[in-house]
Amino acid sequence: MNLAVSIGSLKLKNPVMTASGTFGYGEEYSEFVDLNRLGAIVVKGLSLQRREGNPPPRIVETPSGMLNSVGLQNIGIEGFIKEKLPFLRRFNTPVIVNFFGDTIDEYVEAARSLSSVEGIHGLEMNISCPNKEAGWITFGTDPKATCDVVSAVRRVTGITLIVKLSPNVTDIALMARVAEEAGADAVSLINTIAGMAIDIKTRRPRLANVTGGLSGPAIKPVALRMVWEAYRAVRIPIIGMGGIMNSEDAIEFMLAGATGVAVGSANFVNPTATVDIINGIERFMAEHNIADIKELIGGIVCRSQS
Amino acid sequence: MNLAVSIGSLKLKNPVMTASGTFGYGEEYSEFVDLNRLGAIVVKGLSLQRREGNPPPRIVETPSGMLNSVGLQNIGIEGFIKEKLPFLRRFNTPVIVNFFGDTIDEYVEAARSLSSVEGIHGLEMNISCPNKEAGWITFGTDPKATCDVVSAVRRVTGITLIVKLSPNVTDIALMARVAEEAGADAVSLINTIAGMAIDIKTRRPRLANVTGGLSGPAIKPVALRMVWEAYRAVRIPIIGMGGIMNSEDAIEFMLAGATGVAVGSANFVNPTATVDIINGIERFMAEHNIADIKELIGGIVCRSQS
Amino acid sequence: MSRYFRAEIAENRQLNRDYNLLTFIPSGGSEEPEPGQFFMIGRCMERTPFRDLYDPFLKRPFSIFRITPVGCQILYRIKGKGTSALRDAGEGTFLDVIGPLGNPYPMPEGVDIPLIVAGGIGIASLMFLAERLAGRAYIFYGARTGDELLFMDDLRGYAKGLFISTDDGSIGKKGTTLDVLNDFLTRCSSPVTRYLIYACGPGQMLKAISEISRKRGITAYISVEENMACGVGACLGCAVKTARGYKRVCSEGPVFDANEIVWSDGYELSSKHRQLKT
Amino acid sequence: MSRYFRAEIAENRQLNRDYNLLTFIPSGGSEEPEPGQFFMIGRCMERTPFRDLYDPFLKRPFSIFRITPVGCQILYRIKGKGTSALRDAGEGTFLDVIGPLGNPYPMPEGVDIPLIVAGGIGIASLMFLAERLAGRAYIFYGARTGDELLFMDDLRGYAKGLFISTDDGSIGKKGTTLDVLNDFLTRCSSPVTRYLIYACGPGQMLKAISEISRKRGITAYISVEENMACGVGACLGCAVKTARGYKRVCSEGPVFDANEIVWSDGYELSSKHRQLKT
Ligand SMILES: Cc1cc2nc3c(=O)[nH]c(=O)nc-3n(C[C@H](O)[C@H](O)[C@H](O)COP(=O)(O)OP(=O)(O)OC[C@H]3O[C@@H](n4cnc5c(N)ncnc54)[C@H](O)[C@@H]3O)c2cc1C
Ligand SMILES: Cc1cc2nc3c(=O)[nH]c(=O)nc-3n(C[C@H](O)[C@H](O)[C@H](O)COP(=O)(O)OP(=O)(O)OC[C@H]3O[C@@H](n4cnc5c(N)ncnc54)[C@H](O)[C@@H]3O)c2cc1C
Ligand SMILES: Cc1cc2nc3c(=O)[nH]c(=O)nc-3n(C[C@H](O)[C@H](O)[C@H](O)COP(=O)(O)O)c2cc1C
Ligand SMILES: Cc1cc2nc3c(=O)[nH]c(=O)nc-3n(C[C@H](O)[C@H](O)[C@H](O)COP(=O)(O)O)c2cc1C
Ligand code: FES
Ligand code: FES
Repeated sequence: MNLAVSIGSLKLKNPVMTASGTFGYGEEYSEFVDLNRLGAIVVKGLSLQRREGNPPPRIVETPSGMLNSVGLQNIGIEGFIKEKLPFLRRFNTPVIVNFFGDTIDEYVEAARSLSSVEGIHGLEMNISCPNKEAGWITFGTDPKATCDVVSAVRRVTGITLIVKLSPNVTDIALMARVAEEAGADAVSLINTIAGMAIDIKTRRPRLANVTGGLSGPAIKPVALRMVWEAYRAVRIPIIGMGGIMNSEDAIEFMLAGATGVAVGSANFVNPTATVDIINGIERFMAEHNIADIKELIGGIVCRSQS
Repeated sequence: MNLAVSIGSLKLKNPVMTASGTFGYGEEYSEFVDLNRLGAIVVKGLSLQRREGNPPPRIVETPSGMLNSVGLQNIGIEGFIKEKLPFLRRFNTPVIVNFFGDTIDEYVEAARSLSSVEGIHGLEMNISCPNKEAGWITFGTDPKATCDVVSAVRRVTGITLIVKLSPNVTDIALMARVAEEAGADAVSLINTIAGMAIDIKTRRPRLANVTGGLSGPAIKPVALRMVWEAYRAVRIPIIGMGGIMNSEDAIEFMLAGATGVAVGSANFVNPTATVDIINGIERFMAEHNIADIKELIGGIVCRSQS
Repeated sequence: MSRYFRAEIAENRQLNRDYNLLTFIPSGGSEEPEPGQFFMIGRCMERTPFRDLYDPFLKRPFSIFRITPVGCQILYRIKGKGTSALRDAGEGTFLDVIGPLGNPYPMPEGVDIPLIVAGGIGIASLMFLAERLAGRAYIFYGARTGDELLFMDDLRGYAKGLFISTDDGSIGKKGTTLDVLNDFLTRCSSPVTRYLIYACGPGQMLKAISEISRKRGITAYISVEENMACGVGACLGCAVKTARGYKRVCSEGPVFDANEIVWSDGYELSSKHRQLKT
Repeated sequence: MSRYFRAEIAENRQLNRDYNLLTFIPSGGSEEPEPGQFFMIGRCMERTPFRDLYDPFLKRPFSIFRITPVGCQILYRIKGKGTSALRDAGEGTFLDVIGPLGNPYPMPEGVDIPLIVAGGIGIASLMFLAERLAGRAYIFYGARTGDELLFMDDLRGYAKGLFISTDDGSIGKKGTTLDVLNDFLTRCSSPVTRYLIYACGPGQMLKAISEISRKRGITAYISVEENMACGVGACLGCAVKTARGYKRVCSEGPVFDANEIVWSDGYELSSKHRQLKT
């Protein structure tokens, strides 16, 4: 039974990775999960300088989901390489670093400083976080800006480059195509959907930042649709995420066209979600005599049977 | 205690209306709800000719929500006026007709034939249904197309014109502004968010139409954020909807900037949702000595307290 | 007497691994359901443990199984999360119920000889009819295995003739209800006998019934299923294809003349959705 | 011994309208919790009635209240949908639990005289400490009204001195624990006595404690609350502002030195969010 998949030049032992920002720097969950079993570890989004992030409250639960406005708090690339990476090097699981910047130069800077570090196997560009200033969001929502920033980063890095797409766009297929043409090795989607909540007693937003990003099972139908649309638009592999709670969900994303899947908020509800999902996929493949997991990718049956 | 609000030239006794397509033609729920209590009745979307709609299955439940691909099945404008309107005329509640077309001419045709009919008090243009052909969706997702179709309809109708916006766009504030500039008396949002679901056993989409529209509490945080963004962009009234299940939800939308609220999927779960919400709002106003409901509109406190 | 009422669970008895029999007491009474009608049943959201919890979201449709001195009964199969949650709702739990909904089975005329054909959980919608037609109807009841067969004594009591079958032959004749029905019709048909079929069960069985109905010229009423949101005709979600276009199972159905239904595998995808890849 | 385990509810006792005492038995045992630590508790999603139901979605943090021969106890106040659902979870229901999490209250040194200050539900996090410091600590416990005061006998047993207060004066002194604490400190302070405050309660009370701590130069450890998603330091959702920047309540806390906390009403909105209208 073969679960291995490839993302760019990365060979993953299975398609299950962690979604950036929901698995810390790996260490936090190493007590619950054997990190060696994961397809890949995607760490919390990093920037050149460390970031303080947004004021609290940063989390609010919503029906079958949650809003967060963490605001990209992180310890900075240098801090990560010094304090966190050594631990991750102990495992034979590819480490993918999610990163972002406020300007194209910052993106390029960051990519450069991450590309030739031992123990960093791939990069995921976050151009889609809905928690930042309006001027910033346009990276992920404007095709031209996306093309520019991805091309610029592509020029300075040779390692696997994943572009993480924003769901807050009119045409996800177009954005995926733009990323592909700009040189991305893969696209990952979806990031959180911008949302908000209000406390009617205090009349105040439940998040100090007013708006935040919606994640969890609530957004799964939207994420699945976007993966399917992207799949029909590009030839590079897709990493699907958004509300994946169990192996059935993961398989649904692969049938829609995902080569890899990322587990996000599910980690909070079930710290062993990632391995549970890997085990579940293996069970499913055994039950349905699926020899190679690649058979599932894009396997949705949409042809008329009549 | 005053619950009355105005939408264009319409005076509503309270802000609570029904969301198109979730309340049939009014008749279906008249056994459970005293239609005279409603702020307005918005009926299922109509087109010039009757429509068959999409093949089944058309409904699939999702976590805290549902997908539908009814596909705008309707009995046609003529059929509505003949068979359904006479019943609705018996109530002293404004009737707002939701309508759509495949071309600008069809929109104009439809608007014209609806504008001078006794018992039809307002129009809601659906330019945002995600269940139709790609060529069609651009009405609601392309600013230029939106401007054209709304302006054209505005020219031929004098009665209150509400433009229903699609959430499947990058910038909802822009779309709201375009509708306003094109002459809309109000905007209503949000329509359903495009989504899908797959049965991993059969590998088939759970909806015969593959994709459908997501509604229910799952999308409430997204809807609320979009209402708030639209509120800060336009001066015309906003009708907010998306996952409103109870009076707290309705008040949340009003605090975000909605002048009116529409109850959709909640009707399915609780046929008396609309009146329960009206009663709940009255209770809330009494408890908090709010004399006029207009005090709530846009009442969110976003100013720093420090 | 409203068709939307709160009900209290009087009993929620497990019959076997997959089937539960639930008895609920409508507070403030309810309309008298007729055989073939159904209820939309959901958790009462005004009270814990379900206050403001929206997963599962929609109500679930269940046929009226029987009326007892205690209250209304539904027989349900544990399928997914809704019925799983329902199974765990104990006595005294409150439900919100809409109904009775839909059209009942048309009653036979004097000369008709009713044939009741139930496949598996299909019995849930036909038991009440069998009771009504006690002593008149031939009952054909089948399941995969013997221990899935329920209420045999009652059926024996109601039936003029009872024909049992199981796929594995553990009880009754080995085979499907359709085989047994066909045998019967072949043996016991004459120019003068006028049969009337009532059927509920898996889609494939209903499809076969409509063929039998057409071939043998016997009227057949079948109860069909579709996913539902509102149950009252408002959402147009429960469409089924008929000779006269799409009809709403909740309103024009759930009972249809078998010949009206246009059978398909329910996946006539518009060409736009054919995949580009593979 | 994993910090993520399945637990069975041994008892879920209602103490009064708003408070429940829940005892759970970790299957396969769990680490010994220390006073001040907490658990993230959610419904077991592998079994009905909660299988694959995602509302409520997140686990809820609860302090270790006490350890009994039967199992671990938490004392919880019914607040919203999560605790409402928990209240209705009966004996034998399975929970999924992460913990013990966070840092315990630092133990006092020999010379320290511990003062335990609990406001309302704050007692949930301090009872276990009171037990540890039996005979050593002065306990200040207050609530809105008398019938919200819980476990008075136990507290009397543990306390070197017990000071009760209620807002309405129905039991103990009329006023807040802070009034009583201030009186005490004014009366019983001397250059030689070294007090050490442990406090848990409403935000406003904790803020006041930190002022008392600063003004009187008494070290105060407080347990603070923030909304949490993961509970293990991964999501950065539980940030609280401190002199050294944002810290994670679940990891650097929940117990902090009162002087570290930078108090705000938690709504320092970035200017971009000031409203354009009104
Ligand atoms: C008119 C009518 C009468 C019915 N009577 C009975 C009965 O008496 N006893 C019984 O056991 N079952 C009956 N069913 C089927 C029953 O409604 C489904 O088994 C049930 O809704 C499954 O819910 P679930 O959450 O357990 O399954 P899930 O698969 O988790 O349900 C997911 C969604 O699909 C819908 N769904 C799934 N299967 C069906 C189905 N077969 N028909 C309609 N909707 C479905 C659910 O309502 C829900 O919205 C009836 C269906 C209809 C339409
Ligand atoms: C470290 C820690 C220890 C705690 N110990 C206890 C205890 O021993 N007993 C007790 O009764 N309560 C305790 N609380 C508070 C308790 O977690 C909340 O009352 C509970 O989460 C409310 O959940 P709900 O669904 O009923 O309320 P809802 O308002 O419906 O919850 C909505 C969301 O907000 C979060 N939330 C709401 N209030 C709080 C709060 N005060 N703190 C953190 N998150 C909150 C919930 O976790 C949930 O994610 C503790 C909180 C923290 C942070
Ligand atoms: C608390 C939190 C923090 C996140 N931080 C990041 C981040 O730093 N960079 C990023 O690209 N995505 C981030 N995300 C988005 C997730 O990686 C993922 O795309 C999203 O949550 C959808 O998946 P889910 O529904 O499984 O959580 C974050 C999500 C959450 C909930
Ligand atoms: C079954 C169904 C049918 C709908 N039909 C229409 C329609 O015909 N025209 C329209 O503008 N919106 C239609 N909608 C969208 C709703 O009016 C509403 O915008 C959406 O459901 C969000 O609100 P809710 O979450 O409260 O349901 C439909 C929604 C549902 C669930
Ligand atoms: S279920 Fe809504 S129309 Fe039938
Ligand atoms: S709750 Fe996730 S970091 Fe504290």
